[in-house]
Amino acid sequence: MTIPSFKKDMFVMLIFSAVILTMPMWLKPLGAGYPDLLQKFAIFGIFAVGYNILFGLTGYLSFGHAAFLGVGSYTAVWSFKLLTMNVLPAILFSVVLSGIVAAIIGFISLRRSGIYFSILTLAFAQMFYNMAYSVLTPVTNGETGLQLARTDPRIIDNMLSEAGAGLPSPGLFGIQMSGYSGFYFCAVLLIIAFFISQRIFHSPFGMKLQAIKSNQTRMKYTGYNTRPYLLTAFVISGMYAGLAGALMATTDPLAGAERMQWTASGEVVLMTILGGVGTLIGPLLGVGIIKYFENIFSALNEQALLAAYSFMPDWLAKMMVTITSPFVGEGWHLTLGALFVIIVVFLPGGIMEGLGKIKNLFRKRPPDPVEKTLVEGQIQEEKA
Amino acid sequence: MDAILLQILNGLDKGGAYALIALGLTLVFGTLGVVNFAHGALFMLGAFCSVTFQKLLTISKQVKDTSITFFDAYKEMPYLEIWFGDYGKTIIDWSVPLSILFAIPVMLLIGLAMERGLIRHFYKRTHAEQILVTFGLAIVLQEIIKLSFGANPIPTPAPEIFSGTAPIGALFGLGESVVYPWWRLIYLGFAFSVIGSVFAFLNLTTFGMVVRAGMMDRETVGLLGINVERRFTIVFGLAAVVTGLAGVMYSPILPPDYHMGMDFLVLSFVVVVVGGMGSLGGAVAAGFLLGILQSFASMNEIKSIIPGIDQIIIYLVAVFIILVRPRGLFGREGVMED
Amino acid sequence: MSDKKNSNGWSRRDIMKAAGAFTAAGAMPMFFSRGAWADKTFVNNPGNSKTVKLGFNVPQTGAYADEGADELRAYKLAVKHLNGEGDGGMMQTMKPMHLKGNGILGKKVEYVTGDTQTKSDAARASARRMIEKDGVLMFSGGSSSGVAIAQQSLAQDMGVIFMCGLTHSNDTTGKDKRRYGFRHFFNAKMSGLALGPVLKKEMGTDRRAYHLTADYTWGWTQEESIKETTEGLGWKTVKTVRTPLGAGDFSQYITPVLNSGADVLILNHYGKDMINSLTQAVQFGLRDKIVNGKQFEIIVPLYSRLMAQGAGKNIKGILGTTNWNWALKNEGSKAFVKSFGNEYGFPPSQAAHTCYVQTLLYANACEMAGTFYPPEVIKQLEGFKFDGMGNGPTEYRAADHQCFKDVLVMRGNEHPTSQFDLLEIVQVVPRSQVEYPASIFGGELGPYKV
Amino acid sequence: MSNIILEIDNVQKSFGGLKALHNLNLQVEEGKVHAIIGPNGAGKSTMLNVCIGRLAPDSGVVTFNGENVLGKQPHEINQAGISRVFQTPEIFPDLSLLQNVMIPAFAKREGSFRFNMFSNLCSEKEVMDEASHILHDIGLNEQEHDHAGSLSRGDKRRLELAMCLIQHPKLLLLDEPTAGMARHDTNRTIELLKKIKETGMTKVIIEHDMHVVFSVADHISVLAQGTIIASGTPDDIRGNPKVQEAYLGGAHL
Repeated sequence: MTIPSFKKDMFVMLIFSAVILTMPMWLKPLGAGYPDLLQKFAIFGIFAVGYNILFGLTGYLSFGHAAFLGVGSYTAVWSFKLLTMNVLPAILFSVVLSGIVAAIIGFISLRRSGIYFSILTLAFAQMFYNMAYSVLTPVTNGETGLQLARTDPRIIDNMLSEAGAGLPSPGLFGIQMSGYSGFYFCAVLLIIAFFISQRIFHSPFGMKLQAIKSNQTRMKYTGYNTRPYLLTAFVISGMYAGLAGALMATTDPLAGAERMQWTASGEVVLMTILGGVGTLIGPLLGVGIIKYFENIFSALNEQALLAAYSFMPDWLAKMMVTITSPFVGEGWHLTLGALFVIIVVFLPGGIMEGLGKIKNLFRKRPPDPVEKTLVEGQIQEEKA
Repeated sequence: MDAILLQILNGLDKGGAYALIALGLTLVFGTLGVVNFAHGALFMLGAFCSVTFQKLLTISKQVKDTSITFFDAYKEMPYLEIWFGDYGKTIIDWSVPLSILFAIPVMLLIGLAMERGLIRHFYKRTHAEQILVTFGLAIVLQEIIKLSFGANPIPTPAPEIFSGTAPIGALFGLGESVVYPWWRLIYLGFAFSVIGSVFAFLNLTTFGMVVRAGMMDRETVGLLGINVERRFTIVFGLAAVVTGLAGVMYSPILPPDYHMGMDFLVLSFVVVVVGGMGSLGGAVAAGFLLGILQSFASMNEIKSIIPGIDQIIIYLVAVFIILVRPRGLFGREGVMED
Repeated sequence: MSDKKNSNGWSRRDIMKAAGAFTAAGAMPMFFSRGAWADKTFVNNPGNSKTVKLGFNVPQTGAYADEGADELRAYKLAVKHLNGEGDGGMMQTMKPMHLKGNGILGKKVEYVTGDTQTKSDAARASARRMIEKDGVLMFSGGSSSGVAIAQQSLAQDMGVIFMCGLTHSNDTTGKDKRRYGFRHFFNAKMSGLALGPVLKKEMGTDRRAYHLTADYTWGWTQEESIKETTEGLGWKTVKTVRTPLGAGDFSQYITPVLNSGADVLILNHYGKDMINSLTQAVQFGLRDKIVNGKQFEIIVPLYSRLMAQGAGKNIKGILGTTNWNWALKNEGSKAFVKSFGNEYGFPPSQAAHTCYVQTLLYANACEMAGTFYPPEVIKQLEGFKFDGMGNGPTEYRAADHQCFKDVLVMRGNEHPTSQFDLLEIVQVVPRSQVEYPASIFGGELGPYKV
Repeated sequence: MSNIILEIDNVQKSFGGLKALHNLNLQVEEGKVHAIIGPNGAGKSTMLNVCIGRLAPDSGVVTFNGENVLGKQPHEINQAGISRVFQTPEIFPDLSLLQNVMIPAFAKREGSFRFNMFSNLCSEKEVMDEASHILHDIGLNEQEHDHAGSLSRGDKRRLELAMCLIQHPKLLLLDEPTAGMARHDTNRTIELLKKIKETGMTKVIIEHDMHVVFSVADHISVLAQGTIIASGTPDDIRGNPKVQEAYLGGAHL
């Protein structure tokens, strides 16, 4: 549990940025190197990194963060509809508005802790979802989702120029937000988001949040007013979610209510736990696994399996297809569920902690106390 | 007036279902300290006990429809009917109530297997990991059901004599129009009796007393030299049976499908938390309270004042109660508060 | 520059767009550069490739998974037939028919699949994977209107044709219609128009109707359409009540019906909601009631076989409409049912039918256009008149991309002869009775070239 | 007579029917070590809980440094200068020893809330040095990067003491600092307490171990049934027959 130096942090950032920005290359062989999924990786990465600031540092398990994602998306689309197709105002409004909503929900929900807090956040998110789906249809366009229309006012754009024949699409001073340019835009924001998260983790503020998670009673009798700390963390993670929501609307200008359903909140919880709660990189690994399953595994069909087994003799290939096909395509949920169980059974603490423990196993002898300290220090550093 | 009476009945009926589902969840919460996201799956498995039993009873001789050649169109004739005539027919008709006998051992086995095989290794792990493993388990279970039974709901009708309505209004001298389905009344009675038996079991038997003591203070009970582990296993089995039976009896009202567990999962958590962590009575009270409020909120008179209130009433009430009473209705301090 | 998609997944169009974007940089909004290239370049042009890919995006998880599975079966069958394998199915009966059984325009047809999860986001993500990664020329499928509309607008954005699967909302070819989206399935308006004469005959003109409506756009459009029809017959509408999606237990919405004085209950629900609400309405004894001296009736305007299976015996005697049914005796239907039945051992559902037909129609339009260039293909589909696809003479109306054809009014079968014989055809309502002017719903298709 | 730093005036507290504190009056002089002894259930911990804002008394006043502390939040009371060592160690088990002491150091420097999320912990040299230093003082500096949760019970208590000491509180409340400790650990703790005594910090210490009490206390009060029955120097108390009667049961000390 050494505190990483600023220099080391910068080194990690450099590696991280390189890995993220080269994703289109190294994800290609895995079949995941296409713009939409890359964008989703980056966007949900931001969502999970932000969620981890709340859950990972303070231990407060929110089951309602999808609400902020939804608020961010709707705000962004409304900004496109009313003002301009430029993404900057959309993102700005989304982050601010979701921050405000998070402040309100957080202020109320943080009056309770533990499962009572979880259920309060869940209840708020479900109310948002149910209202957006039905009664608030004039604002959200209900089931269909809020879409752009050619006839939208777009005040700023229309002041500058005449409307074109087709639907406009969001852009950043002429850079398209679909395709790879959209991915790089999201990736840059992910890197910034990750940087901020790293700063928070290694700041006194972050340490105090961890202390709240570890022993909130002690925090209070040590002279800290814990509520503002928790609320700050809640609002920051809500703003991250708002940013992610805005980016979803930016890369694909449609905002649907189901983004706010409890399953969507649950997804980010699972991503974070799967990768490793409270580790910096872990949530991103969780995002990678779940989104990969959802998009690539679900698309494997018998045809694709046959192609994959083409090196085998025919009868064996057919047998393998029969054996494996319940686990891919429409069976992707089954595989994902089994994966959750396996990971949590064999890698306690999520992938990151599991990796550290596996590494420990390969040490030849049990480490003596001084060495143990060093090893643990290392693991912590790796976590960080 | 009649409308209000009917909504009270609806609310009680719903409340009975909510309370039954929440009862098992709060037992597991309270004694084992496990956040069980696979609880909804137990409800679903219970409902599918009723489906499986019905399928077993209706194993049929297939009489092919010869007019169609390019696929297997046939009329089914259950062997029970062929062999036992009207008696066979009656047995099939009664498949849902009869499947209780089938569901009790099956759900008990499932519960014991789940606890022994997986859950018990997670007592000392963090809530986060409990959520992940039980959620994963829930997905696996529901996908297995989907592979075996498909995704479409499967009708499991109540016995013919209960398929109609009870003329409650005529019986109690109220309006003629006050009628209520027999099966729903039976469900309500069933819910009451199961809840009653669980309470009696916990309050009147030594086993139950140890369990209740365990809910208060697990470590102390462990120190008394009582084999807590084995009792935990049995408690989980009991919770599985109670939840499964709730599913069995609900299957004529809601034709079972593989996803129904997830639909009830969030609701059961809300009910348990509104009732207060670690309180069985709280879960039951919250179940009925939410059921009745939901029914009233759905009345046209109320919906016309606050549109959409019926969609959010449960959550609204949950927020209100948790804010007014920090630990739900009857929760104890320190349970699941960190 | 070749038109072929280069290796890292950039289509030429993307590159040109990006390049155009950079040159047109500055504060100028993006839509200036849209449609700026007049030549016939388009997304995922197969060029000299020997194969073409189609994308089948169906619900594989969630409530409509079984329907999705049936759609997928139909798509696979259609691909088989297009490639000249199997017995050819409706390719034997379709008129006019330009398909040659050698793929599309001589290119062998391949397909990719995806899971919509019946969620707009997931469906669009899956569709974008098909377009961006797999390079599909057309995608199709779905079991919900919200999802169909979401995919249709994506199709317009990306310039790839979307052939809708099962979607019944008026909005799909009404206010949310798109140039790149086509719907073969019928809609709520047509259900209403088709039900009208049958309701008049069966239930008379003096009825009082109570609506329970799923509280989202599809439910609303159906409620509106049915109400219009029934009020046109002289029926009174007692009340329309919105129920939350996935309510599960509908008892609190059903009990008020008992005392409302209504003698008809109309369930504007689909899928699980409809199975539950119908099952429970029957449990509350509504079918046995006599109100206003008339037998109480329940109507389910949109039927499907899976719903009939889920509701079991409660479906008996209940009226509704479908797009198609396997029991139809016309040549096209017989050929399709035979082909599908031989392949899978059971008859196709209406979802399977519409998906199969959509695939064939797209392929046929490409053959007619002689190119895969979407604007040309779209022009062939618009106003295309055809027959022998199971619904009698049919037309893809150019103004809103809605197919007009006969609609079936069905009734839950009292005495089924087999496990598939759940619904019986009451009447085949001719196309002329279900037509309506395209202008009533508004909306605009948008440009051919994007 | 020097300043009275803590004054408990006529405080009452009952739980249900049970009177935990009954007309409790206590004065603690600045710079002194004031020990509270008394049988189990006498209300000693309840008294401390009232002082730090964990419990609200039914009536009475608690004045610290001339200010009423009742109705204040725990963190405000701490910021005013009261730190407490709990009976069961309240530390941050998931953090390193160093971080455990850095947290209270930050509280002292920055107050109850500071949004300093962009400064790096490594750049907080001053706090780190101070924390290292105090860990050295209590002999835990070698484990400063270990998780605090892995410490022995005795070490945890000493760590908690260090966490309080780094805040330089005006008043330190110690709730049975040696309970459940081995003799060896107890002696180390006594040494530590004596060392602190030299700094002139005011302390209130609850203790059962008379050996500890008589080694460190300047003043002893005896609490029984929620009220003070005797108060005075160690010698006074040792000779007070009332105390021997009520509490010590006649045993010779």
